[in-house]
Amino acid sequence: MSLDSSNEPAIELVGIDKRFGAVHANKNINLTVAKGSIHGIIGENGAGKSTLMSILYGFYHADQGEIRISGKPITIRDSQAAIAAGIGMVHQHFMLVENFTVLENVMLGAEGGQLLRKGVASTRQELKRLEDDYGLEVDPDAVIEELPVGSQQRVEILKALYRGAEILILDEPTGVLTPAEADHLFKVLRVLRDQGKTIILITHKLREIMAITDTVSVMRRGEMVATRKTAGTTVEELAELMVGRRVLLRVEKGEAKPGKVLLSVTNLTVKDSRGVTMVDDVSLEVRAGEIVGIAGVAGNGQSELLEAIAGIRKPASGEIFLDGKPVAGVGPAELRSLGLAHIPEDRHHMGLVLKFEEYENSILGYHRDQRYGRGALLDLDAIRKDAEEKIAKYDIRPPNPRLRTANFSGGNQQKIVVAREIERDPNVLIIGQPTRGVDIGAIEFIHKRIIEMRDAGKAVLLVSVELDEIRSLSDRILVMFAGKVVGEKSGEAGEQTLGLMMAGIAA
Amino acid sequence: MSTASVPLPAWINYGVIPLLNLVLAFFFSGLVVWAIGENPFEALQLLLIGALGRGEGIGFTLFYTTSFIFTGLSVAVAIHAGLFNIGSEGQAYLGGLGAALVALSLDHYVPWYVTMPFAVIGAALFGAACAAVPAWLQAKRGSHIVITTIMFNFIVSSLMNYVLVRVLIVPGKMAPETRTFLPGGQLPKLDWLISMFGGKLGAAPLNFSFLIALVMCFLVWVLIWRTRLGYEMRTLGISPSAASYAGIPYAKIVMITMLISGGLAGMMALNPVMGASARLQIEFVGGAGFVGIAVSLMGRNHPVGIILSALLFGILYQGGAELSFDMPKVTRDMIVVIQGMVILFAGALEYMLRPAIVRFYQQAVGGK
Amino acid sequence: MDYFDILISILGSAIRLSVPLLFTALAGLFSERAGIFDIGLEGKMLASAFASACVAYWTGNAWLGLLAGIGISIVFSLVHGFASITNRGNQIVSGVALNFVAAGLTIVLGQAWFNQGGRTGQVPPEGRFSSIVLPGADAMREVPIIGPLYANVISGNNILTYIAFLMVPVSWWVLYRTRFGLRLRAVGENPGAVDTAGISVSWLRYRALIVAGFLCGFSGTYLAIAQSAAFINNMSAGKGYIALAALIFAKWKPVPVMLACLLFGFLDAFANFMQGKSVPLVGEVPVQIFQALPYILTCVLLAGFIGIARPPKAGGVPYTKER
Amino acid sequence: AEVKPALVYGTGGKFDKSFNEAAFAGAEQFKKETGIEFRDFEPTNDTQGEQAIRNFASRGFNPVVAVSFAWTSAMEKVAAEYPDTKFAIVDSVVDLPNVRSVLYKEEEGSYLVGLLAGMASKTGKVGFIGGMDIPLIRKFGCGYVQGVKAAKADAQVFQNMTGTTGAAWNDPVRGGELTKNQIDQGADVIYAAAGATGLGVLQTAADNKKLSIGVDSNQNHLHPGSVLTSMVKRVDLAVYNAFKDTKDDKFSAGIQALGVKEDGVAYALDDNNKSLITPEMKTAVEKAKAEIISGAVKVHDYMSDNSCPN
Ligand SMILES: Nc1ncnc2c1ncn2[C@@H]1O[C@H](COP(=O)(O)OP(=O)(O)OP(=O)(O)O)[C@@H](O)[C@H]1O
Ligand SMILES: Nc1ncnc2c1ncn2[C@@H]1O[C@H](COP(=O)(O)OP(=O)(O)OP(=O)(O)O)[C@@H](O)[C@H]1O
Ligand SMILES: [Mg+2]
Ligand SMILES: [Mg+2]
Repeated sequence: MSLDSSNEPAIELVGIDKRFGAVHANKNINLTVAKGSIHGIIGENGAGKSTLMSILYGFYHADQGEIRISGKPITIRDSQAAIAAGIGMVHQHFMLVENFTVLENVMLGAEGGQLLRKGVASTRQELKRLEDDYGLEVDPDAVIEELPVGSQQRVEILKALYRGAEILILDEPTGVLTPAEADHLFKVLRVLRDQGKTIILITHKLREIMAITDTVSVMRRGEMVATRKTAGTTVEELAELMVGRRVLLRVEKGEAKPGKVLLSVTNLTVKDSRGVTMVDDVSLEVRAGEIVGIAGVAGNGQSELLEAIAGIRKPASGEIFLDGKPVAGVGPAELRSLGLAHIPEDRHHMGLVLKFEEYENSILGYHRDQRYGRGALLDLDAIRKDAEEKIAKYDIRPPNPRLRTANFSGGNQQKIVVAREIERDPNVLIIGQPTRGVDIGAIEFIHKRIIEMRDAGKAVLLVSVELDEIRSLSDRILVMFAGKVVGEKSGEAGEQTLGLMMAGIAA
Repeated sequence: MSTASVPLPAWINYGVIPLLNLVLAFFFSGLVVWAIGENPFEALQLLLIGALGRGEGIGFTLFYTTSFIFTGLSVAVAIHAGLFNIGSEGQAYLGGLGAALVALSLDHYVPWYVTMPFAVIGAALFGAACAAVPAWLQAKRGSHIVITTIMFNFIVSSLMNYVLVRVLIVPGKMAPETRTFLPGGQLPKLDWLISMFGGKLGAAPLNFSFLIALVMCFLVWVLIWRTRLGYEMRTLGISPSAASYAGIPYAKIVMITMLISGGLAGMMALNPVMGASARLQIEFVGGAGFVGIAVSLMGRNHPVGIILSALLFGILYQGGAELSFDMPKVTRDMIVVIQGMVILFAGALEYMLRPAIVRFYQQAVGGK
Repeated sequence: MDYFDILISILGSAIRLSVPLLFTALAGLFSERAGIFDIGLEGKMLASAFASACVAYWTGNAWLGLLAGIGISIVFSLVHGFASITNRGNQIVSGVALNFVAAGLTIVLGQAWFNQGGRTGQVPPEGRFSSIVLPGADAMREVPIIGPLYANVISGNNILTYIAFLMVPVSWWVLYRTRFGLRLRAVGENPGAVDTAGISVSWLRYRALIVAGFLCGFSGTYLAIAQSAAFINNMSAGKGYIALAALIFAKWKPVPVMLACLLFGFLDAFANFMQGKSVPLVGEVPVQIFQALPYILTCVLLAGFIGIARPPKAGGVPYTKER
Repeated sequence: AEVKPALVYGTGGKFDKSFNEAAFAGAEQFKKETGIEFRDFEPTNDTQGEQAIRNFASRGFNPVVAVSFAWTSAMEKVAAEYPDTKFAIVDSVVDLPNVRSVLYKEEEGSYLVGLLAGMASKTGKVGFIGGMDIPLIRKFGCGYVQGVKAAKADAQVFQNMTGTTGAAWNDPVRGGELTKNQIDQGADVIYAAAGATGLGVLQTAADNKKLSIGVDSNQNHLHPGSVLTSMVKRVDLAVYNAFKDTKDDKFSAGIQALGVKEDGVAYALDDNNKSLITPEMKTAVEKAKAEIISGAVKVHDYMSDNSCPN
């Protein structure tokens, strides 16, 4: 109904352009969103979706371009102006003060006077009303850091509604949600839409787009490449628009020939710095010549599991065996010498030192290796030669080992990490999010390398929040939920089954 | 558009920008001189003549430079590992005790060149010992090293006070200081160095420790950019998370770095204690540890930069002393003001001019 | 003199010695709660001591002196803000720089203006905050226990002392009961949340620094024209750092800040008292041990042996939106 | 002979109302009498003395006078480098043929003011606050105690030192706190021998309506009615004599010890404290003065054996 009921535009973006230093994040973007509709924006990591929405919300300033709300051009100098114009945004990374209560977070910036007392009472009332209207239930006196992410997101939505948002932007809201929580969110969004609010939903999950949006726009590499009515398009078309060419949905790979157990984990428990149990009594095995994938919604303990196996985090209890040797509590340096390689989830913070030159990063973690120097000294010539060889083999561009790593694009940065870890010829390879923020060409390349490792008889443990990636690479799939392994399926398992398991519903 | 990530060539990053920051620091310092009713240009002239005009002046300048190289290196080594060591002052002070104990026990028996290596070790050990506790607190307990090193400056000051006032003082003497070392506990003056350039060292205390300082610069350069340890330090300094991924042990590197940093600071004591006054005096460091912060920031934490900026501060210190003599209204504390301005403009405000320079540069090269 | 009199005497001294710490630590509370580390408290204290002494000396008016002390302290705060907020410089480096500027400038100007080795002239009695005898202090004196406590500890301080202790509940109220306080605490934890709520992070932090400068101005003024009658070289003598330590010890909360400052003040007073006296069994304790005690204690506190303190999360990190 | 006199102060600053100001007064008097200009230098920290002394010597100044024991080692070095220049140092001994070392018998002056303190005290408790804890200051304290006891044998004397570094000369806040401490313990006359720190002592005594005793210069005028007297140490004489003797070719090296007899130390009596010193006190102190000169009273010199008999 919404689609036909109003063709009047709520938002028009005209010629928006934005650079971050060398990165051209938004290139001359035009976008129109109809009032009372749910508009989806999809695009790969780094396509510029968040940037565009942050400009609309006054968080960033466009270098060029115009914004019109309900047909009227306005200048959005800061978020205050955006809020005044009826725009609310739920950010990809929550903007909550963690040691504040829900109430304080909702009030912040809309306190209703110099003193808090009056505002507190009226906010409490208003929260109650919003809860009744939309079923957005949270305890106003709960402290944010003690709430589950789902509830935290609800607080973000409440914040926007409390400020009277008519236009609501949600930036990848489901990344941290289980399918059930996502369903609940979508229900709320539909209610909002039916009350005449306009919603922009950013995601790169095509399924969600098909399920809830009225119209959808696709971004690629900073450009707005297409806008479609959701009813009139298909998943295949959107995928192709998104990456700019036909997408291979499955990776070619042969039968696995599992050999002996190279990595095994028994009853592993890991706690975070606050003492919260993140990995709860997990046991698993990875054999030579197989890829074991770990599926799960982000934040269910996969990262901590990987870090514990890689020796970065000390487990609270349990044992880890590398080729039969107990290694729990052993540091990363020794693990590497025992034949474990680790491609970390976050290349910017872990895998690379962005300020280093490329060749310096090509030895990160292996800098104590005999090949790279004698005694206490490093042999820079040897290191650079080695780096050049990897650059050639992995087609890293530009092929310059003296270039600062920050100046490589995301895909090439990931290749630097992959080359470093795979070229060491490890027995066990553990990988987190191998293709996050990487373009499709590099994805295929990296996937091929991973399969080659398996075929060469290595044990591979893979963590990814992209279910498609897990399904196309893994020989076996373990599903993690709330720190526990809740089930195991073969690589052929259906999306439906896995999704339910990820929500902790079925096993 | 943000300009922070636009790359600039090295000669701008390491040449033009520090120079402009320095000019700003001097401009504001000049304002102060002007405000108290003196001519800043005349003051600058007096300062330069005082520092570089005669062989003796140069000798004093290089004497101060020597101290600042040590403390500058000390601060720089720590910064490379991401640690801000404000404790060089106290480390140098305690280092003096190490050097003095060696000199006092050996000067009767052996010539200076036998004493020297032991004194270097003694000074470094004591300096390192002073850095060890803050380092341990940072490494194991996460206590902020900036605060703990400041605290240790005070603690060391009390300790040295006790040692000098109650233990090492020469009975019957007023001043809390040790006896004068015999020649076996003194470092020789570098007359030959100045006379090579046709000057006369005179009474200037430029001494052998200047050469030790230069050697240390080279060793620090090797350490930071040519050794595995240096690689680990730099990794930790830029990205602690990458360091933990790479298996670089945080606590160990923090400890080692701070011990090296403290050791370098401690060696600074050789210069005044064994090179100049031939005795351990109360408060002999006289702020050189703090100057090290400015020297390191100004010199972009690189040994070559540190030599240059230590020379700059050497000129300031010597020239400042002469200046305060000829222009009594400009006391030597003016140097502290300049030092503060340099830290402010070269350190805290280092990015202030960058956007303008980026724009200027892009126009100049006809960039986008 | 019996033990009770000694205690009264030491307590009185502790109050006097903790006042500058209290003002400074509360100043630090505001800036650090807003996410700006302020190692420059020491310098601010020194600069304001100098300014207040100069103005009080010239005008013979203590309140004008206070105004000048506050003014200069705010100027220093603004420079700190310009470096660390506007230009996103390193907050610690900026603070260290300002400490040097203050240390040097006060002596250079003092020497140029007064020729007394960096000291200012002796401020006349009208230019000082003298002690106030509270009503009934003399009458109360004879009452056991409470009498001397009231007459010698509570009464007989100067107005700034009472203001200092009044500032504790006021700070608490501002932080926890006003909009400004809510926003200030938020910006120290997550500036992004404040920014997206449509509040300017920079202006909020600047205001926090101005409040810090305001409070710190009192501490310098207290040193120069309440506790003594002139500015003296380096008169802050590390009190800014001790205040910082008290702030950490107090886990960035107003009332504990007061208690921590009183503790450090007490240590100092106790050290003064113990000087030259011998302790049974030990003999005369070297005064240096007492001098070092606050610093040693600070290290012990920082080591977390008395509970780990969680600093404001965004503290020390300049807020950057665009990399 | 031709003189080009120079003067290096201690770190308290030229107008410290005390020690340095006295030195300055001596130089001024020389200038007034002879019309000869002098140069002076105010080091603001301990490291500057040596360079200042050397600078003067190397620029042909003669004589060079440095007041303060802090310049002892500096003088030892520089005087050896410039054997033809005449030097004088106050409060310390430098054993070189071209250096005159001027010492004062502070114990004698302190004895006199101690006597007055003892007589003026109503509580029978008096205080002493020293600057840096060095033998020189103990010497003040020792003579003072002896004087107090001469007036009231059962009097109690509280003694405190401000600190153990040069900063102790410049810490009126601590000086004030220590004074308050002593007042709380019952002291009603407090003698400050602590340079600029003493300003805090005198201030606090005045604030609390107690008596104080100044040092070095005549400080009676600082808080009229509150400063009982001052132990005047005639540093001006040392400076004046060094300048004058050089001019008259009468400069002699070696140690000069100035006591009550030489008028090197004295108690101060002027309009500001006239009302505080009763005729009785005046008689007693003048008598003591005569006895010291005659040798009938011996005041113990702490530095002779590094100990104090009482
Ligand atoms: N604050 C910033 N400073 C500098 N560069 C930025 C900033 N924010 C984003 N970028 C860059 O701009 C480009 C677009 O980023 P943006 O966050 O808009 O992508 P996105 O489409 O939201 O990706 P994702 O799906 O990963 O959230 C990327 O190359 C990114 O690195
Ligand atoms: N932080 C940075 N600092 C400097 N230059 C950068 C930075 N990030 C990216 N660049 C430059 O901007 C260009 C675009 O970067 P971006 O990460 O958006 O690439 P991309 O188009 O996503 O490529 P890929 O598909 O390989 O990830 C890169 O080629 C790189 O040179
Ligand atoms: Mg995004
Ligand atoms: Mg990319």
